[in-house]
Amino acid sequence: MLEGVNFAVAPGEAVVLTGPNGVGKTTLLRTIAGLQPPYDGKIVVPDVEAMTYAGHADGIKAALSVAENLMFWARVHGQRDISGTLEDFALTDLASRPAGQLSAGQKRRLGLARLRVTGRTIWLLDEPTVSLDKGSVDLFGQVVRRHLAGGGLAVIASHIDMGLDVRVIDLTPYRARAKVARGYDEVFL
Amino acid sequence: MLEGVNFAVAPGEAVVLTGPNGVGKTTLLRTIAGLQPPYDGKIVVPDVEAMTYAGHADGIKAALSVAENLMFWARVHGQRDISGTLEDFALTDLASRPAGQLSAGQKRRLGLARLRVTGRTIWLLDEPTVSLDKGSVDLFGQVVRRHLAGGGLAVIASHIDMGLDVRVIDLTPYRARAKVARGYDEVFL
Amino acid sequence: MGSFWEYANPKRFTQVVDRVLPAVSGLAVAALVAGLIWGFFFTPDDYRQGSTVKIIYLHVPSALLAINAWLMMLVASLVWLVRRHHVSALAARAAAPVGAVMTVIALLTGAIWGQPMWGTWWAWDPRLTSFLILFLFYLGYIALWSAVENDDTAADLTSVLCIVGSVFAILSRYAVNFWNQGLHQGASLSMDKEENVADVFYIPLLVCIAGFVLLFIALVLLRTRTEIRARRTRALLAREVTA
Amino acid sequence: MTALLIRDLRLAVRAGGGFGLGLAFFLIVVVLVPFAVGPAMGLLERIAPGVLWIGALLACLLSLDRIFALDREDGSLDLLAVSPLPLEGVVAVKALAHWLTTGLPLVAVAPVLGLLLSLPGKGVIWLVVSLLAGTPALSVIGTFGAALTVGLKRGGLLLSLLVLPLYVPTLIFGAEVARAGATGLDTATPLVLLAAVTCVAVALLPFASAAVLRMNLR
Amino acid sequence: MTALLIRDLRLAVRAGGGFGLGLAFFLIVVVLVPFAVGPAMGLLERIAPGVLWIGALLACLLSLDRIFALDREDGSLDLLAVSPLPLEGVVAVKALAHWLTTGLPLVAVAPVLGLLLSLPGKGVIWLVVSLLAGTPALSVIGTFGAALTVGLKRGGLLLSLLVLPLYVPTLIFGAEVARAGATGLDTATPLVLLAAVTCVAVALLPFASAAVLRMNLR
Amino acid sequence: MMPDLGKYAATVLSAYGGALALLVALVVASLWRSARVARTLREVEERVRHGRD
Ligand code: HEM
Ligand SMILES: Nc1ncnc2c1ncn2[C@@H]1O[C@H](COP(=O)(O)OP(=O)(O)OP(=O)(O)O)[C@@H](O)[C@H]1O
Ligand SMILES: Nc1ncnc2c1ncn2[C@@H]1O[C@H](COP(=O)(O)OP(=O)(O)OP(=O)(O)O)[C@@H](O)[C@H]1O
Ligand SMILES: [Mg+2]
Ligand SMILES: [Mg+2]
Repeated sequence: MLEGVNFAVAPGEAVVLTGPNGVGKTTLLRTIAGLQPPYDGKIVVPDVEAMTYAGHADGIKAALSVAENLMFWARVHGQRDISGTLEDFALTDLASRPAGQLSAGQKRRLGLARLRVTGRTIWLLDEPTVSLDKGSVDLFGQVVRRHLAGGGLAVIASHIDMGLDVRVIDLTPYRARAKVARGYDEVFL
Repeated sequence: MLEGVNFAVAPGEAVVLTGPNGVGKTTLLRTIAGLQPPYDGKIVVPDVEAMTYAGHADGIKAALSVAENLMFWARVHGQRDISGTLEDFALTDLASRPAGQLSAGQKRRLGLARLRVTGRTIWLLDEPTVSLDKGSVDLFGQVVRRHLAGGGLAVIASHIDMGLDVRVIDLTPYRARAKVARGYDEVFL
Repeated sequence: MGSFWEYANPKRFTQVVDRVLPAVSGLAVAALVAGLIWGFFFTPDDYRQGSTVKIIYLHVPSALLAINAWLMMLVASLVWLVRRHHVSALAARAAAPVGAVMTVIALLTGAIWGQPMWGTWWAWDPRLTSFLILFLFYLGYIALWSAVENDDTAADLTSVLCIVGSVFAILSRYAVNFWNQGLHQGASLSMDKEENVADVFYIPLLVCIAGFVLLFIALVLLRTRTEIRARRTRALLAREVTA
Repeated sequence: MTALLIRDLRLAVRAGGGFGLGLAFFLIVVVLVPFAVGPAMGLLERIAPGVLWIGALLACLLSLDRIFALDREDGSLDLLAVSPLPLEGVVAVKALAHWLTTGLPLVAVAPVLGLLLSLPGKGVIWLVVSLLAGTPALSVIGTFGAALTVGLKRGGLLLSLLVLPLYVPTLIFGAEVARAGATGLDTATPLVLLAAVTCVAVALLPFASAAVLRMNLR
Repeated sequence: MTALLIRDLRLAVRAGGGFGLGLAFFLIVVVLVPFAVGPAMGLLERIAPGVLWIGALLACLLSLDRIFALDREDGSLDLLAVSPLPLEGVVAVKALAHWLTTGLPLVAVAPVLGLLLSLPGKGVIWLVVSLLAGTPALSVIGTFGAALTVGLKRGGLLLSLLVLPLYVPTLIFGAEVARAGATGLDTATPLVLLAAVTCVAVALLPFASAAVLRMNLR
Repeated sequence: MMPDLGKYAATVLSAYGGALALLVALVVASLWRSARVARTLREVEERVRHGRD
């Protein structure tokens, strides 16, 4: 984990994490999401159930169609209606295409569309705009803004300016520690 | 394939292809690389052996170290020395780390480093700067410029301005055809 | 009358099929009905096998066709690879399920026949075994056709499979022969008159074989035309999407 | 939960993840055994129940690593872990999907293949019964093994080694039922034991699998 | 070319792609068979050569889909196709790497496992000879199947189905050599035939595989 | 009319029944698919022609 990073995010707010490659953005986001244990320090999340994470891997099945992929995640989170989300992400025309045949940017849009159907309020986004063209970045910016306006909250790691007018935390001064050094090894220190 | 696209690239020159997601940049590059047959039209490459392609997939083996990965591609192309390339892409410190443990941007740098060790003159690059931080983008820009200065040639698909001062071809007006419609089906029409 | 290869044009082929198909299928039905009725109702029982000889009218023609359908596919595959005539690739594709069904019929009738004759449904006799292997080849071939999305790639791949498969099918035949001496009858349609079945069985059998062959031709023509039309539909749709 | 089951079944059917593959493998084993051991009639008959059980077991084993590995690779497993579904449920559904796509088809084709190996009619019935009672255990145990090895470098190898000893009781009782059935001996005792193994496995192992999966995902 | 061979061997050892997995599978088959067919002594002895051959064949079959699939997924195969290496060479090296990581280890452990199945001493020698002569054919044929199905949706299933009938001659002659060796019969004829099959396969199939791979990569 | 098949009646009849059923199924399936494909082709051709004018 990063040393000395310290920040709090309020509802309706977003922060963007930046920093050079390998500084630990992905690691930080995964830790917040509870996908790996913190080396040190504390992460306070009011409601673990309110978080959702979108990382480098999109969780998309090549053999299923776009609609089937999205519908699955919607149903896992107890939703049923995906048509609005498909529209928001300009995927309606592609709905019945197998996800394996999508172009890189289309695949990414599908991965991001998943966020909407989870119905969750805390979004942890790891380089969400990779491979997206400018139009899609704007589209996604709008979705995020609407999400924030609705009381949502987002932590975004990105190298690219997304056109969001939000707090930017530059992680460059902090350094990622090697992952081998995890909490439990403290007893031996 | 795209309809009506027509361009020529001279040695020492680079072109950047842009266009919205799904317009067919990847398809065009793969066709030039000879990885799929052209639907129609002609692709004239003086020397097929002079081309190399770097796409969304990097051809990196998670179980091998950075140096081993690079060394393999170097040897396939008859080179033996990779230390300069490692330096150029700021990978020297990571040389012995298994590629599976790299961060997204580090992995991308490794994928791009492969271009250098092929010793080939025509580079076909599909969104090379995805996941790279600003420093790495500059680093890569320099590598490309040096490549061009040495008589090389590059066709780059990208959504991001790479700071290269080159011709940009916007593919938006052309539309990709569905892949099913290939030349040979004409007998059936 | 131009060259034979003119018929390799899909449109021309379809026109020809439209014209000859009724005649061929009519003949096929006539020969089959005649042969099977003759064989089933008007032939005596064999002194050893009793009424089970009647199975021969189904068993032998289907077994013959099972093998010859594969041979036809092999030729069509070679034609496709060498001259790239779409009709021959599609004809190979159309013939495979017919050949597979013939193989199943031969296996099924053989197994049913085996129960009273040899006291078992199945034995690892060389001929039986090689038929099982042939059936697996058919399955693999059909599965490969349907698994590959691009039609021409599928044609290419299945053609190579057919050729390699033929070599290995022959190897298997010898291997199986070497491995086990069988229970099964030898070839009785051979020139060697001593070994032949009596004429009472022989003539209706020939009629049945003719019927099966005609049926095979009719089915392959019909199914090839279907494949051509399906391809044409896809090509039109694709052009519509992009135009 | 049903969404997950449907997705897994769909994936299995479309992408060939197990369904069919298991079947094909079963068929392969049964067809090849006579070539390997020779055509002697009495011999084949004697080993038929065992061969069929081994075939079923291997067919199961083959598709185990797909239970979690694919979901792990494309990030779905992480997303499922932070989803509202309880992990125990996820694991149970995965095991069920595995059985439906592997175990059940095997049970269905076993009679035909039994015939090929000249298994007598009564033996076929007991073979089906024993497979029906035993294959669920194979799937549940296998899911546990898959959860243990998910994300490991040499997962496939380890998985087979870990699961192998766990499969032994099921195999012994299952093959015993089939063998006793074929030779007309008493099948009640091994069948009860087989059922007991299956019940215990189905009732308890999903919890262990979920616990192990949680450890692996941390 | 050697670079490719070294890389493939390294990957196999590090990532468990075949090496070890094949061995483990072989071991599993051999260990489970006695449980499945029952403990009768004479029986095991008679089927031992066949069981070992089946085990070897299945172990081979198992690791086939890794020959090209992994390289295809991460883009390496495309890059290799546009590299200066001839595709025939790539295919041949892949088959060789597969044999070195699967066939050869099997040959090495076969004697030990033969002992487990109470194969007599002379039988062990012939078993090893037959495996040594036969497993290269298995790898080459398997590479052809893998090249045919690379990039297909249901590759794994199809691969097994396609390769199975192609394996039959090798298996028959191989098992025959081992069986004849164990019972003291003449082994020369089947051994010559086995060697012939292997030679034909090794000499011709790489060209077919490369052709097929080219069609698939187009 | 029916010949006397003796003790093998079941055998012979099941062989004929099974084989003929398979043949009929093959023919029916071929015809059915042929008709369906022909119909869709006609529809598509119709549409393409209308789209043109
Ligand atoms: C599943 C089992 C069987 C299979 C796969 C099978 C397969 C074949 C094949 C491939 C032929 C070759 C035709 C030729 O080469 O001319 C054939 C012919 C024949 N079979 Fe079978 N057979 C089976 C069972 C039986 C049984 C049980 C009988 C009767 C006892 C039988 C009687 C014959 C006869 C009389 C011929 C004609 C031989 C000739 O005229 O060439 N078959 N069968
Ligand atoms: N399993 C691991 N063992 C050791 N080091 C690791 C492991 N995984 C990642 N690292 C290292 O931890 C550092 C942080 O990686 P992380 O993926 O968090 O970077 P990042 O900020 O997301 O970078 P990027 O912008 O390139 O995505 C990197 O230097 C990486 O090489
Ligand atoms: N196998 C396929 N079958 C049908 N359509 C396909 C197939 N593969 C890709 N496509 C479609 O072809 C179009 C062009 O895709 P391509 O990957 O070339 O786009 P791209 O310009 O590279 O986009 P991006 O910027 O998102 O990477 C897309 O609409 C895509 O959905
Ligand atoms: Mg990252
Ligand atoms: Mg692209």
